[in-house]
Amino acid sequence: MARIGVFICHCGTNIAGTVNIAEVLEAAKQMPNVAFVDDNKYSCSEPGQASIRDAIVANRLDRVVIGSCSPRMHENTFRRTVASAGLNPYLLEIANLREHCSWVHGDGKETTDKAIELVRKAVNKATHYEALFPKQIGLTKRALVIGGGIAGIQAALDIANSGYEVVLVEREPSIGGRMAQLDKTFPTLDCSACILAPKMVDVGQHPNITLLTYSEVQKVTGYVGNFEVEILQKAKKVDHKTCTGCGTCWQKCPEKVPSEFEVEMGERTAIYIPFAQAVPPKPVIDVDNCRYTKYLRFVEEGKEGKKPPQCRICERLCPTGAIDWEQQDQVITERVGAIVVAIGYQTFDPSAYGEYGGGRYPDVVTGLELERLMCASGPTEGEVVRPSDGAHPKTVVFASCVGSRDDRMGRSYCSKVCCMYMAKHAIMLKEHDPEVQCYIFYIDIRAGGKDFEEFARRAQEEAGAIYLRGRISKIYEDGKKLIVCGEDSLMGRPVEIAADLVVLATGMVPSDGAAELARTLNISYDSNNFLIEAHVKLRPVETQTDGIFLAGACIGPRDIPESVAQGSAAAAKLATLFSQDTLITDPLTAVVDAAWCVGCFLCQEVCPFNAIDSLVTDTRTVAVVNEGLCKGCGLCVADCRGGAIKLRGFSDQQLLAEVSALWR
Amino acid sequence: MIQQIKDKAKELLDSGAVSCVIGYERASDGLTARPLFVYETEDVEKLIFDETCTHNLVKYLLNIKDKPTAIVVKPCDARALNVLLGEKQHQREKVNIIGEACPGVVETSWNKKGDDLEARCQVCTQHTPPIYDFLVGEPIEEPSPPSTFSDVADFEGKSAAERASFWAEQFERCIRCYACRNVCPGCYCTECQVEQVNPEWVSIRLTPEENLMWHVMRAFHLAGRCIGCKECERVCPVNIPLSLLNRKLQQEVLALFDFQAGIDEDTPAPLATFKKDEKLGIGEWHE
Amino acid sequence: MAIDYQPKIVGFMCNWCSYAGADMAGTSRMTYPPNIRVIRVPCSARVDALFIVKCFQQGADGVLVSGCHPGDCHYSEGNYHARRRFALLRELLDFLGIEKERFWVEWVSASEGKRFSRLVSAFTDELSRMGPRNTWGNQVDTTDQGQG
Amino acid sequence: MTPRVYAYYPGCTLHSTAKEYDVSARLVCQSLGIELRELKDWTCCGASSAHSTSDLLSIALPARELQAAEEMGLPLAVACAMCFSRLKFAIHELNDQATLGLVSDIIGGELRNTIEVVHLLKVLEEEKEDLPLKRPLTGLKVACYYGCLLVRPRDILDFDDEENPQIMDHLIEALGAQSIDWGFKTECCGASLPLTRKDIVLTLSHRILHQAKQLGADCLAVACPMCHSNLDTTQREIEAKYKDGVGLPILYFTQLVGLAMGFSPKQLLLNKHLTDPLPMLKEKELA
Repeated sequence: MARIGVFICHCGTNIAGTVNIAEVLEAAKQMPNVAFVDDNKYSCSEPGQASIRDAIVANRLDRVVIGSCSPRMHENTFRRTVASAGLNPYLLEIANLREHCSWVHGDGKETTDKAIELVRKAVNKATHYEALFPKQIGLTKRALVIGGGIAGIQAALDIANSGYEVVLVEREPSIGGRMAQLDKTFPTLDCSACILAPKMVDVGQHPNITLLTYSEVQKVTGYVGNFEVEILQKAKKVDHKTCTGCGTCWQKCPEKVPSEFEVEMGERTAIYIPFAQAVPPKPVIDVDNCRYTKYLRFVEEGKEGKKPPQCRICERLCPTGAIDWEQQDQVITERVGAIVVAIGYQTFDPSAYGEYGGGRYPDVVTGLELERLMCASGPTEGEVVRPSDGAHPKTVVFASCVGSRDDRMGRSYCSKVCCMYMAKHAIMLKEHDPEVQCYIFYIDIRAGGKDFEEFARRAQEEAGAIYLRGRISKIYEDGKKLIVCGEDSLMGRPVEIAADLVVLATGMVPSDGAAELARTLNISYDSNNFLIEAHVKLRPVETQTDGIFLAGACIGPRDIPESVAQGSAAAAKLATLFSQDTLITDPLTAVVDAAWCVGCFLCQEVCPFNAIDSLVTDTRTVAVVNEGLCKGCGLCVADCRGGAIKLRGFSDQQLLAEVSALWR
Repeated sequence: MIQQIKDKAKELLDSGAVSCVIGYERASDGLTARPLFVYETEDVEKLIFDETCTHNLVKYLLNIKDKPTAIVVKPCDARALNVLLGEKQHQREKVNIIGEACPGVVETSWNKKGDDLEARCQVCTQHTPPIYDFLVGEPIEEPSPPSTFSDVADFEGKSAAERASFWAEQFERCIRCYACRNVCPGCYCTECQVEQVNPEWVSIRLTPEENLMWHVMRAFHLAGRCIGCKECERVCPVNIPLSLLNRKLQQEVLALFDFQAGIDEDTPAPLATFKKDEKLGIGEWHE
Repeated sequence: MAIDYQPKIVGFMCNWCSYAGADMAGTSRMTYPPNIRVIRVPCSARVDALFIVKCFQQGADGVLVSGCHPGDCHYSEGNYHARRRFALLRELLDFLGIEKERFWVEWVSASEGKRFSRLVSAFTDELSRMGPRNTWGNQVDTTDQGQG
Repeated sequence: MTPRVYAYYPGCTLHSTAKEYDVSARLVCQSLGIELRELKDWTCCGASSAHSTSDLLSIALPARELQAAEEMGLPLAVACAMCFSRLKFAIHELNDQATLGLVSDIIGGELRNTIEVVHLLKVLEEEKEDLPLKRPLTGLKVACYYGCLLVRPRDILDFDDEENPQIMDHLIEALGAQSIDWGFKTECCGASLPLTRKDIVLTLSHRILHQAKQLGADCLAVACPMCHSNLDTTQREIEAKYKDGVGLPILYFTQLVGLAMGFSPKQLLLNKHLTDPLPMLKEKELA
């Protein structure tokens, strides 16, 4: 027989103002199992808590019901109070007499009646409470960072510098990401590579960082503190231990293919490093294009006809014999305690815009392509020329919001960086060639950021860029010119500009495979496939899955400083997690009664957190809850026909007790 | 046709492929059928199959999970088997399914054999088992589906008050013998919730409301799983039209989720999955 | 029907959105009829269909289940499952003589205090209009589940 | 395989200013064994005026044609882009039950809105693989011009890409000719403005002709009588106004198909155009 203590809080007049406390106390005395009742002016105050503490001890109470404000407000406070009296903190139930009663109903009998019912409901539930004990689980103080762009690099460095081991996974042959492709950065016009390269080198040399390039995360199991990650290491066909990165091989390789890094405006060889400052500075062999691997495939598949040449020049020239044709894809398994996802973005593919030529006109380029054209280390060594005929463009027109703020393309969001990079391009083009005249078709100039507005003005005032408010309706070729038709909505008249070069300010979209990775990690993503943070304002770098953090443009359009800040933020969150030696799990989880489980595994099908494992007993296979993964939502509990799963703190019995307490 | 079954049963037992064949034999009234468990080859001769074989034998399979067993199933029984396979109650490789192409069975009771097809057979649209290892007889051309839920529609014609009092009267009679549960292939919990005392979902008091609680529990636990064999109704000693509840849910599951239980073993059960964009008439209140 | 008829309402509110929404109604002092008794659950998907029937059996005139808006579920998918479960249950209850109007499943977010108070008011009005529900024969004498 | 029988709605222009379109269309279809059955008692589709005066009228007029086709129980083939557009819009509007009811009352008799409307361009394009070519149009550079009415708005007309349509190009290529890739396929030609704002028509038509000329086209292929008249009849004025020799024959795609299939210029009424195509065709030894 339980001994329940009921404590009613006046909350000054917040509750006492409309609820007759005396009546509630009287009624509470009559309730089953109630051994003690008392009231407080302010239960949450120190004296209030003290009186509750003393009453528990003095009256040997084994359950506590507090009628006060919402449990969302003070549940933890009062759990501590109860615990300080030597009682298990989970033997507390709160009746919400303020938010759900005194504040929302007038001064009158029915308000007090409701208060009494809420207390009886709580008492009934508390009767069925049992002591609960948090579990302690160990944690592996190693981190996995997915994505070697600036956000991932920052996160990896910060984590490594706080003394924890980091595994950094990048699917390209080098880290650096999009930032490495940029020429200058707004609004300071720093050379992008110059500020990025040192960080890349730090990553490559940091004793705490294991860098896995040319790799992809394949499978993730486990839970916070104890993830097991399968990483696919694609075959590089080059032994990076012996390779010195001397460069002979990629200088001599005869097979030329379009370079991904140069947005296919330049070429690379089949054995290659994507760009000069690559980290690691060691090549991989692109087996789809390498002549020898093509030959090997040809022979293997026993094809008829002329065999491809058995080139192998790289192998012959390599001074350290680092070429390894035997090397195969392999799966690496890593145990980590937390994961940072920083898989970044890619630019929108504008071919969907038929009115801009849908990719038919060589001299209609994207912002990223222009970056490469302007970059001193780019395919034209920084000489800005028309892809079609190599001529120097004098009139350049920009189209903003290509794949942004355009419902037709299913992209209603603003990509945030385009306004600024168009301004940057206008300024840079003027620097490259004073004769250049830029026209920028814009919807709005979004320059919200430190020194951004000034920068946009500079584009107009110093670089003389002409901003036209309106969308481009059509682009067509007229001889060597591109005729750009659009509307100047401020002048209210159509305009036509004969341009030499048109730049499409393509927006940011999530990287290929973002959704797949999200599913692998069991984190959520939105309709655009951007990853979703735990709370858009208050938990911007966390996810709903404990131990998995986010950073950078994979969450949504971000510029470089934001991505860096988020990389650091994620690292800090992760370090906070790692600062504990064990993790305390919330005991309010589901638990399976093996005796009642029939092993239909409906629970496994419905669980959003893959928290149900199967356990083979002597006779049967039954479900068992992984308390590290269980979030205590109770979905499986309600779906279990056999009533074999119980949700601690919200068991069928406890909830039924609440229901049956009503309207007595 | 019967010979086919006998031969198959014999072959399976002799080869040791199965330790038991579950089928039908003639009941002692010489008229109706009853379940038969064949362990010895000589008993194979007792096997029958005809329009009197109404029972759904799949239920018995639950008791012999571990040993390889062969079972004679009608199309409806096969659907039940599919449900159980989907719910991991059997390992497919341990069950040898002797499927019967079935034109329908007739109303029978002790010493009585009607001429008309059972109601469920009159609306049946599946005359060849959706799953089997060995098919007895030729696959039967499926008739075009009639409107199978007229009974449900008729009942919905009544007013809410009429509906409530109708069930009140029905459940007044219920004696909670649980025959409906025990015969149902979908009911196999180790301890049925209705008999659990902690929590006590249903009190043992035989009031219409407590009884209703039980019957809702039964019907809802079968939502999206009931294959409409109507065994529950057949065995009810006080003739409560139990399957009406199941059929209502069958109809809704079909209408809302376009799902029929037992058609295959892989399609996820309707309550085990969802579509993000479906509305289902839920959450539509606006100020 | 008696003028002073007061419908009895049970509300199952998910802890993360709807219960918080109800709290919000409180903090912003948005009044609504006192007929509802809120039971706090972690997620609308925690609510077993049988709880609803139990409520009616215990004498409730209406039941309101409320969770996060689709897509906002704290557990990412709970309310989607709840939606399916209760869409079916609603039909079954109606079939048993408990009109659909007596069982509402509505989404309320943590910020929608106003929506919550209006929702409860609307529900209460609806139930007052409908009057006492159809019972299944005699009302049970409700023993106290509290004697655990 | 496309249907071989269509209900056929020529529309007003094909019986008057665009006779050559009608004649060539019928010739080609006939010899391909595609039967065009002209609607009985057809009326104007509403053209460019109805929808600017009364929405209802602009639906009711084409609805009569749809009704007539329903009675014949045949898909409705249309040659005029304007008619095509109006009919498609009508179908779209009539998907709304209320509108359907209203309109059926207005036109009298039953209207089910079940008819599929197809443009002849699509019909012939689907035949392109097996056209009996007697005189392939080798060496002929054609600028395919679709105009607005055929493709916009895409979600209602559902014909081809509104920015860079391909159907006519594919057909023309199939004839052995070369279709040029250009950006003016769906630019406006001035539409119904020649009587009210000739200047606009001249400007717009000039841009189109200029481009085509620039890219070395020998002629334009069109599928719309209105486009045809704008581009064909204005050429002298344009040349005068812009001092720009843009003279280009404007031919209906059906005429080009006919030409390739070996019909004589006379049969195809090639002589009816203001800009005479014959000299150009003779020079290319295509006539």
